Amino acid sequence: MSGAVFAQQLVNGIMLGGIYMLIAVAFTLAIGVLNFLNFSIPGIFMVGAIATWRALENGWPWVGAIAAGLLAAGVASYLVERFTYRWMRGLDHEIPLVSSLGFLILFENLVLIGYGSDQQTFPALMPDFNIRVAGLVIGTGQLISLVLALVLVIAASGLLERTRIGRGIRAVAENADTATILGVEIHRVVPALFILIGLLSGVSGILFAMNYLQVSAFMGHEIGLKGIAAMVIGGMGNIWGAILGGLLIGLIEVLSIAFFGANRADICVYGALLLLLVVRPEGLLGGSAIVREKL
Amino acid sequence: MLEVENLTVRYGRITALAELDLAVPEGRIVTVLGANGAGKSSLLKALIGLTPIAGGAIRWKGEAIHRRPASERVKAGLALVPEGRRILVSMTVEDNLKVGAYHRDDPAQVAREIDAIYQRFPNLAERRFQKASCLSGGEQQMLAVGRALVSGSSLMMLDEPSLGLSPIIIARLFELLVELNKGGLALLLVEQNTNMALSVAHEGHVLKLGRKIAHGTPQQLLADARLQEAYLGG
Amino acid sequence: MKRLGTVSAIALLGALAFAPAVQAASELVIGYSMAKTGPYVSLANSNEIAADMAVDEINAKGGVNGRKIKLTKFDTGGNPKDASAAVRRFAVDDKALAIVGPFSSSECRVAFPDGERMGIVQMSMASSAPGLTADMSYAFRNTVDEGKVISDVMETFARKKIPSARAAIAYGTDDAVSKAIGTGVLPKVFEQYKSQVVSTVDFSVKAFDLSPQASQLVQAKPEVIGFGAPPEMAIKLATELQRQGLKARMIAGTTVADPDLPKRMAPAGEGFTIGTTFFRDLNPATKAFSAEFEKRAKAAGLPRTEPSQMDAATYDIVLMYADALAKTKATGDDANLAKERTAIRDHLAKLKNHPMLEGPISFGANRDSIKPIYILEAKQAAWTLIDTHEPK
Amino acid sequence: MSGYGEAILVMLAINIVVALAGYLPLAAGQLNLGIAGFMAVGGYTSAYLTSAYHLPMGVGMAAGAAAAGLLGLLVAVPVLRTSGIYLALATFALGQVIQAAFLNIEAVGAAAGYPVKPYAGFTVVLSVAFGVLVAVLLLSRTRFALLLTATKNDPLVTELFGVDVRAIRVAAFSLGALIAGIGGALYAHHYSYLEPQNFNIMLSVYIALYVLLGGTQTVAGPIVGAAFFTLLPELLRAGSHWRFVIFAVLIILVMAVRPEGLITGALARRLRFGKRREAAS
Repeated sequence: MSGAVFAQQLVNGIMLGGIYMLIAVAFTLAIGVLNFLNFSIPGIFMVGAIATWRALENGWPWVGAIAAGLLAAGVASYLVERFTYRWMRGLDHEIPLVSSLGFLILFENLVLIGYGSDQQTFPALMPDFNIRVAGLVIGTGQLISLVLALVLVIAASGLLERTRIGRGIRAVAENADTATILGVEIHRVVPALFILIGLLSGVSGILFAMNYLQVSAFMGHEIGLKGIAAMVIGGMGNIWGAILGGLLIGLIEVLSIAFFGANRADICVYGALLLLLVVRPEGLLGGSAIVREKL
Repeated sequence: MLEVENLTVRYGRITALAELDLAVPEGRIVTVLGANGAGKSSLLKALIGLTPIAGGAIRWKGEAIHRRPASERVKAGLALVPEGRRILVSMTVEDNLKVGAYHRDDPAQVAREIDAIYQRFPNLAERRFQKASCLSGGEQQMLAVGRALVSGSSLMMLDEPSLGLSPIIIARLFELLVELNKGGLALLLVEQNTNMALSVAHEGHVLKLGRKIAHGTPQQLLADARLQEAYLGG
Repeated sequence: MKRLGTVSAIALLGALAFAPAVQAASELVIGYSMAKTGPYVSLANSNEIAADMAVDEINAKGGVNGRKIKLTKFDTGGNPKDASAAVRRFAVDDKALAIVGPFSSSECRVAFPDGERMGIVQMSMASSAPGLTADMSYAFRNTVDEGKVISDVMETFARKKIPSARAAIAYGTDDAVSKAIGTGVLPKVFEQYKSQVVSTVDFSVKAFDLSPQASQLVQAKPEVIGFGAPPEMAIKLATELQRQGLKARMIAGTTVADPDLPKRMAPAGEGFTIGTTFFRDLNPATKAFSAEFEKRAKAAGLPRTEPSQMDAATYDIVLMYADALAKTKATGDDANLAKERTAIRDHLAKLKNHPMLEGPISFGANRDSIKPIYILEAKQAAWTLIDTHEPK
Repeated sequence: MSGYGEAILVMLAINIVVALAGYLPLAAGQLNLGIAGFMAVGGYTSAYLTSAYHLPMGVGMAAGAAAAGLLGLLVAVPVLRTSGIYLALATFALGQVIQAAFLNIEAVGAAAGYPVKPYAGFTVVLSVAFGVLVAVLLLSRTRFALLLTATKNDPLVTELFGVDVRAIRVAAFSLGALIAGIGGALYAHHYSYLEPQNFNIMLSVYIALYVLLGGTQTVAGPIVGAAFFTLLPELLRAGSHWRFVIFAVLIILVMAVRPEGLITGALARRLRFGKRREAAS
């Protein structure tokens, strides 16, 4: 492989990592605060993208369509909170997992009925959505995702560190009872967090659709699984870890495809995940996670 | 100020607290005594709203509050220093204090009060940006009390505050409680350390297996055989 | 006692739900294994329209042997286990004479051995994985060998002098058909037509990001890229190649024969050339079929109204069955069922240049169909016919 | 019996076997999200030995079960150092790696899949499944079952009673893997074809759902869960393509109303008590 191709592959990997980041952050917030492996996230990711696509098909302007997608994702995530987490707080962590999977099946099949299983073409924002520098092709959409992911994570981190609701979320994350006696309104903080998770997933889905010009009922599956891997590698509950994990998974995937072929990519990605879980379960940045004790 | 009437708390089929009457007048220190399993912690959890009640009423400044969520009770002026302190160890000392002031809308005033707490406890001030997990047991208790203070409460409820602390620290803690009370704060003190509690309280209640068996001033209680009985289980 | 009542009620409910469908004796039953739910729903939903069209036409003309044809349908959801259940239901419960479907290769792999054990003909409209019908006798496919199709595409390139000296291969590794095309078919075809393979890339058919593969292709600068994977992946690769700035002509076999593909990949797909077994504007018959299909698809509210190669193949399967039922004088009576099913098989296996909607159809030694291949090129978001290869 | 009924019973039997494979580790508090991987190991081993070396089907199945159990044992030792959600994720990764590995093994056809010659019909599948069920039921009446629950509820206290909690966990995990191997072998020999794509993460997730929805407290739980997931979509066939939507809503509702699963220990006791009462009267 020549240097130029290798450089392009590095760019490809980092850009792909940018896509994984946001979904990894959504997973990490659900796990870190609520101890909840929320399997509905890939579904919410898809709902956000599909709603945006539908709105565009109906002739809505871009801004309106994106707003519609975000709204749909937020509402979907709120529904998940209402019917899974709220009813099962304090039970084994596997239990809301089952219901969140129920929601994944529900969202996917509703979309399947509405729009079929075909991949639908998502309209391009502009004809050539790319930057070309020194022979390298960088997707503008992916670059935006990368930057936006970083900005959103810095914002989310600031929100958690410096604001009242952020402190409330962290208090709930460590101990819901203690948070309650300190006057934290769990019945407000948790739905707010779910809506935040929904919005992050929705943004991620919309950015995905813009970059790859496609939406489909099952679009969340692969990226959801990689997002989980990214979250774990970075350290569950740590949003900076999700960033690092997203980048690493993107790079491992692209480079293993380039060097060993697509057949081996999954072995490399999930092999790395398995190895990490055995050697250092807390993840690369696990030491400074939102909360560790209870996992 | 706080009036409890006929309060009953159940966990499944087990009755933890049966038809309890109790009052904490403004500015007073009331202590609740009893052995393990007497229902003391259940009482405080029911008062703050962590445990649902099975019967009776809780009135705060004349208003029934037992159907309100914990967050509203804290906002109304109740604060609990829970058993075992329950410091949020993943957060900094400063953040712990800020979570204590969670529902307050006057950041400037809160900042002043936090500064006052730092002046009172220089140990905490030194470690304000460190994780609370690095504090000693005594420092954690001070932090828990400080956290309850910045909530702007007018009644502080403490669940076994002396547990696991050295005698010197216990003495300092009770000095502090008396001082706070002189400043107008009412206290509801749940203790196993009977002597310490009665030395500062204005009145006391004795619980045994979820029922009140005695009530009176410290002098009356110290003379009362039922107090011994509550602990000896006779 | 109460519990006993509940248990028997549940048992009764179960028995009712799983009881064989009762049929009128006067009809000839054909099973139809379809995928109304699951990953193939869009492709398979429209097959149902074509199958119903064929049945309606036959019955409008008075049916077969004085009896109406009845299509009993079973939704497999694209799931092999359900395709197996479908065979059992058609063969044992519905007393079907033959089975239309199943749809995908994965389903065929499980359902074909079942059909073999039960002695009932199945004919797939979409499965094109190589070698699926070997060692069988009741398993038919109205699909053609991908090697023949792609070789015909290259033959057309040679005839029309379309440059193809530098070739690349791009294929899906985790799908049987795609991998067979990428590792078996394409290298052989390119060698046969003296095209030098300058790069080979593979990808997962579930992948959404093909940037690493595209980067490798861009580096190799091929003139033609042989492609083996489902249509979705063709769109992704074409889009990504355009993004990274490579202009090369992609070629593929029947795996990507989606009528809407040029529209869906426009403008990246310009010049994409495929071989397929159906073209809507070929002749009055195909035009009439397409018009009627469009009408029904619109009425059913389907997103795609133009018939695909699979729709035409399904239509032809039903018509071939009707023909076989007539020629073998099938009655569908219980006593002769096994014999009649085998007679249908023997009749179909001998079919030679039988005139059908798709063109003259024969079955080869392995009961895969042999029929004309139409070479289509994507031009301005639509397929245009550039060449036809009649079966030799 | 109707052909369709037989087909559904076979599906149910295989699903009950794999549900039991998920149940054993879950009873000890371990969520295994890689069961499809162990199924693949069992299925491919048996298929390869019977097809390439012409071993009898019984031997192949036993070897498949042993291979899956052995792999379970091998990975249990390092993987069970983690717990809770980490374990679930480690097994998820393991399942993905196994699936990807079979995509690369040309000896068993890689992506093209592998045809399986010896055929396990209705009777064979149901007998083997019944055997597995009886074995797990017998196991559930031993001290081992008690230790599983104790390990789940309070590993520290259990350890204090002198129980080797780690050994119990490893045993539960490996036994589950072994049973998954049997399930995979049944699948291979009944459906006559193996593809790596069959053994994907969603299969593992569904198996975990069988157990969690049915309940992890008794052996009846996974059976009821497997029946729910196998029969309900069939009963909902009339709903056509809405059936999976209805199915999803039912999952959410069931978990909302009975978060501990359909069959809890208390319910099972009440049923058993009721039976005794009926017998007495």
